Amino acid sequence: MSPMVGALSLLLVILAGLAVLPFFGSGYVVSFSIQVFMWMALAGSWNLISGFTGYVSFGHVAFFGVGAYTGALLITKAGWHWLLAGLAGSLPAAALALVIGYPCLRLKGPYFAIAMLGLNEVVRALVSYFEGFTGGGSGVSLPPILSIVPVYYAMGAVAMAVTLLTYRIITCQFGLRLLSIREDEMAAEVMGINTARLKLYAFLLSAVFPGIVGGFYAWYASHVEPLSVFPLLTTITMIIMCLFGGKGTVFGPVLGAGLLSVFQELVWARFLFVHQAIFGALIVGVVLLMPRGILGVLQERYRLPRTI
Amino acid sequence: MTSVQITGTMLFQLVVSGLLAGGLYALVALGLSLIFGVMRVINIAHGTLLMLGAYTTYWLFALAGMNPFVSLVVSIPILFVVGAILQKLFVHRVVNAPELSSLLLTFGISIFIANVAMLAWSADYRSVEFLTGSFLLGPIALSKPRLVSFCVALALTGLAFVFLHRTKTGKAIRATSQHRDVAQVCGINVRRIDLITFGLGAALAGAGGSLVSVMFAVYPEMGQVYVFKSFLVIVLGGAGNYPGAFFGGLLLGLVEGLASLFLTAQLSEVIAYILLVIVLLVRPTGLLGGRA
Amino acid sequence: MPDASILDIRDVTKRFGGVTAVNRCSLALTPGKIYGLIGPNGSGKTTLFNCVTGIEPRDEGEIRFKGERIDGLKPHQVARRGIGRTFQIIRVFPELTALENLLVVTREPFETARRKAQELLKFVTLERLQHEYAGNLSYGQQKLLEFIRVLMTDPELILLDEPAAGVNRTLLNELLAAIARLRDQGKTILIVEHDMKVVMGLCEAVFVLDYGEKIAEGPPGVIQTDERVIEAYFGR
Amino acid sequence: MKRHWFGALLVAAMVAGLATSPAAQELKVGASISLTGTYAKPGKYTQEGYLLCEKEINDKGGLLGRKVRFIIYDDKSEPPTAIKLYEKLITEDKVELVLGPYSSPVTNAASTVSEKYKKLMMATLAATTSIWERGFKYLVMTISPAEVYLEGLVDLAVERGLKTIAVINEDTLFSKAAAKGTIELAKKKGVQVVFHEAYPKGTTDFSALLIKIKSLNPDVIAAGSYFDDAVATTRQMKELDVNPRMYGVTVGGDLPEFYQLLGKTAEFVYGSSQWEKSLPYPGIKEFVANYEKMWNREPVYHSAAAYGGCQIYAEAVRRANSLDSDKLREQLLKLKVSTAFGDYQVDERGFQIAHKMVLHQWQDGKKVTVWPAAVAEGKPLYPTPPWQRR
Repeated sequence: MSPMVGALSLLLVILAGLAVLPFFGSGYVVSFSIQVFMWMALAGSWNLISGFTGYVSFGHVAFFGVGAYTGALLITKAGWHWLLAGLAGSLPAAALALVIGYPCLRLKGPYFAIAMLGLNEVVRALVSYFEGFTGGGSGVSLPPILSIVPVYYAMGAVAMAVTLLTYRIITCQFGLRLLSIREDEMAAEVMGINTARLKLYAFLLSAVFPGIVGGFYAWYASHVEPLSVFPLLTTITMIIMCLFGGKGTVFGPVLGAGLLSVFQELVWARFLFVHQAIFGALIVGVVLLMPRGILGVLQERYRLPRTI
Repeated sequence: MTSVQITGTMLFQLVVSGLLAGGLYALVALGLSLIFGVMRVINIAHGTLLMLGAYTTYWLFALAGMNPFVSLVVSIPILFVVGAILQKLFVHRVVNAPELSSLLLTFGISIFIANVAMLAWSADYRSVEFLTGSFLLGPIALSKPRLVSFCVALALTGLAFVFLHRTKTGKAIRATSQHRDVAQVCGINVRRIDLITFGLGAALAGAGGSLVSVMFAVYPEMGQVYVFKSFLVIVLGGAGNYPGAFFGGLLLGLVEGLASLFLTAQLSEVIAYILLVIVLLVRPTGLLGGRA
Repeated sequence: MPDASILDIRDVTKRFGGVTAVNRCSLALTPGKIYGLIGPNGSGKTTLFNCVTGIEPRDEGEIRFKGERIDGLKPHQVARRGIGRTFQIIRVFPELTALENLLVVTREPFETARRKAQELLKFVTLERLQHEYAGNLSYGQQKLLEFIRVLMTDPELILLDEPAAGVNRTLLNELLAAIARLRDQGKTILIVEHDMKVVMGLCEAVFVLDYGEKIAEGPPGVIQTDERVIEAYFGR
Repeated sequence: MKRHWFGALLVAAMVAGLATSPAAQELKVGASISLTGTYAKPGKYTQEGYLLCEKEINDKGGLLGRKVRFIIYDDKSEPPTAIKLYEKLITEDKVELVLGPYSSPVTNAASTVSEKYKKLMMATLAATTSIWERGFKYLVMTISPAEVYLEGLVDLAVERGLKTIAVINEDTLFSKAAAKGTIELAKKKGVQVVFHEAYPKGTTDFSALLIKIKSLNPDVIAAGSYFDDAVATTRQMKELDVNPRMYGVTVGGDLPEFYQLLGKTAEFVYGSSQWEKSLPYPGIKEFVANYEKMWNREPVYHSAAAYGGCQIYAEAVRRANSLDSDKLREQLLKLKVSTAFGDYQVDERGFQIAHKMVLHQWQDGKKVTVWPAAVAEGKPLYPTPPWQRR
């Protein structure tokens, strides 16, 4: 019981620290933290579908982008409060997940990954095309944001929600069943597990949060445009963060997002021109040397429960 | 927004330029298809290899004044070696791993190479001003660089087929792609075949790059669009169906051309995607049949 | 007596491209018995299993389970009606623990399921390894785990695809005893097996497939002397 | 492995800490510029303009008696990165003045940060009107708006009695505004717009677009472009034998690289520019000479705009004798000057109303200013001969 208590109190201390951070940190620190929370939520969401079921969503940023546009349009055209508009970003993201997940989750392996990759490109093209509604390539400008502190808490709450949900899932049979799909879908199906439905549920859950994060991001960035909210690199970044921390674990995405964000911030500040190349090398390194991620390795070596 | 009357001439002109583009897609996609067929690896770095081929041609042209089509004899072997090295160092470790590993690994390789290229050669757009202008056939303009590239692409694709069907190594590659385990049991050195296949795939991408360089700008991220297109071609033609890749390429060029004529360039991508999903769902073995 | 059959396969055909893997195959199983399904390699035994469990939808014919049509159902729907199966190649969930491998498949409340899972683990003497990842277990242990995973859902009909392959003598005897006990509990079992001793010792009736067609059926003793069967196995 | 990681992080953090520790006397000026990514090329010219400005201010004894130091980061041509960087510049580096980044999209994003912290941003390279329609108080514009980039092309077309125009543009903030402005100008002057279509950023194959245009055979083709697409459209017009009587592009046609890449194909192409080194602006000769000395190459308009905007900002600081944003704004709104970059005056929104565009044409490998008449170096070569006869 004692290590459990220790871990819990550590967690509480960290949470308390984060809760008061905006009162001490500079605008830059708060802004940086918002982006770290954003990555935690995104990496955690990706984990829900891909870490658990093994279906690689290579276009997850589509949900983020759709959420961002929803938020932006609700704020500018309908005059909604940003918090509500951000939360509303989850709805079209879920709708998109339903429409695309229903047919595409039947595709296996690389075909699903490529279909998702294409999805992102298509959503971006459509957003650009329906110019009257979305502003096309010039995007949507929002009123300037006066304080980013509320966004800090909102984004933090989403990151926490994703993590708690992941914990909840992993400790119930739903989570085990998702894992069984990853391990051997056919065997799971033959054992009476309705894999199609479970995959769709997981996909929906994993789309909802990027939608919300996107909505908040729109408010935070004060501007959305197709190129800035649908980049493939965002998907890759969330994947690599999740992988680095440990896919299929609770705190893997959190750890991965935190460490890599700090790392990127430092590298990018110091080594201006090589940081992208370093990122590429990092991806190769993670895939080849530690595909299980930090927590995955610890889990295996020290037989830690899946709930770390 | 557009109020263009579509005429027969335009239609014909677009069909022609669609097919010209398609020939190149076919060549590039064949490389991806070989790698995918043999190793089940989607090589996201395929476009980057194409870029390296394009730069090879560019530099030979800019520094030594070499004819870009002649430079194929340099870019093909160079890219073969690059491909083989990548296979030897990295890719072979993920051949039997879940697809996430190979997707990410090749993506990582791709941004690494592209950014090193950017450091070395800057992000500037460069071009090989070799053949410019067009042959005029009445109202139809046949772009010189595209026409010649198309013919060369066709010839190279043909050569690749001859290699696959007539040589021992080529046959071994086809056998491995049809049944990896059986091929192994039959005494084929699968590791060696992987190496050759990746080299060959990279060489085809490089050749594609050399040909692209006479038509479009050369820059470090030029290859990105070709990865998705190539995959689309594979799906249309059927995975593991190499002649399918050829017809898939032509088909994609045609569909893109027509979509951008009747709709807009932006929507042609959407049409291509819808086509992809439908084919995957309705005929997962590709329009021309292949291995599921 | 089709009504009394628990599984009734009628004229089932399955083709792959130009190859007919199962050809107008019919067989009926009476509840509470152990059946064998034998035939040379590639004779369509596993394909037939796949058709029954919905993995590969049959092209023609009918499959009834307890009188109800099950052809056309998805695998999980077939499973939920009470058909469990194992695979020729082991398909445990390697990164789930032994215990989780069992818990994942039931639809019972957690505590009941847990108790049942632990009983089953004890039944095959794997309780010590319940928190070990299934992928880390030995081949034989995985085989046992896969076997008891089928039992977690209490199926009435169990299809076993080569349960004895690669299992050592001691383990095999335990396994055979367990299968016999299941029969005594009223379950119906259909076994694909190459080990003739197993088939002969355990099965009450045997079906023989060759090139996708059923060429013989009957008690093991009779089958062993059937000319067509001998021909199928030893060439014609 | 893990220990190395943390060690590396720690060292990096310390280095970062040292590098940004404040030097008391310096007046810090911050900006992010696209040094990598799509806008890298014009971004580089922008940076060079800023650094020349920094050097000259310091050579003349600095500002308000203090040396100035420019802190410039790379925003990778990404608006979100620019947001983070301006946040860092203002709250961590504690810069006292901010200069704008390169391009409209990035400025659009970055200006929300300066507005939030009430730091006056001198936006040197943003030309899109809509940025000044957001009601920001602390944002001042240096260059002419996108909408008038091709005014010269339309003007010359009208002079020659041309009747039809086709407009294409990259689907991004600036290019769209440029196309929209061109269309409105054309309509106002009685030129019929027969075609308008946007293409996504990153397009390399313009066949379909050009084939459609070819079938309409317009007198004029106007492209709201950046550099890469301008080069590609020009090449492909030749390949598809599209022969308008006049053809002009917004950005790209003015860079020396345009001719370097295209050679003779670039002949007769019109390009618009915010600035040319031949223009009769005060101090322009010195600027060009100093720039060439410092960077070993000719300045282009991006360099001049960055330099000019920076000089105007410095002038406002001197006149206000303060770094207070409200006082600076007051000065900048009433300032009316001409620098090496040309005329400067803004309205109450901070929107540029005095600066003038020019149009040039590539003639025999030289960029010849052909519009407006008052500053023209030569006459436009007209009409453009068909490709087959060049």
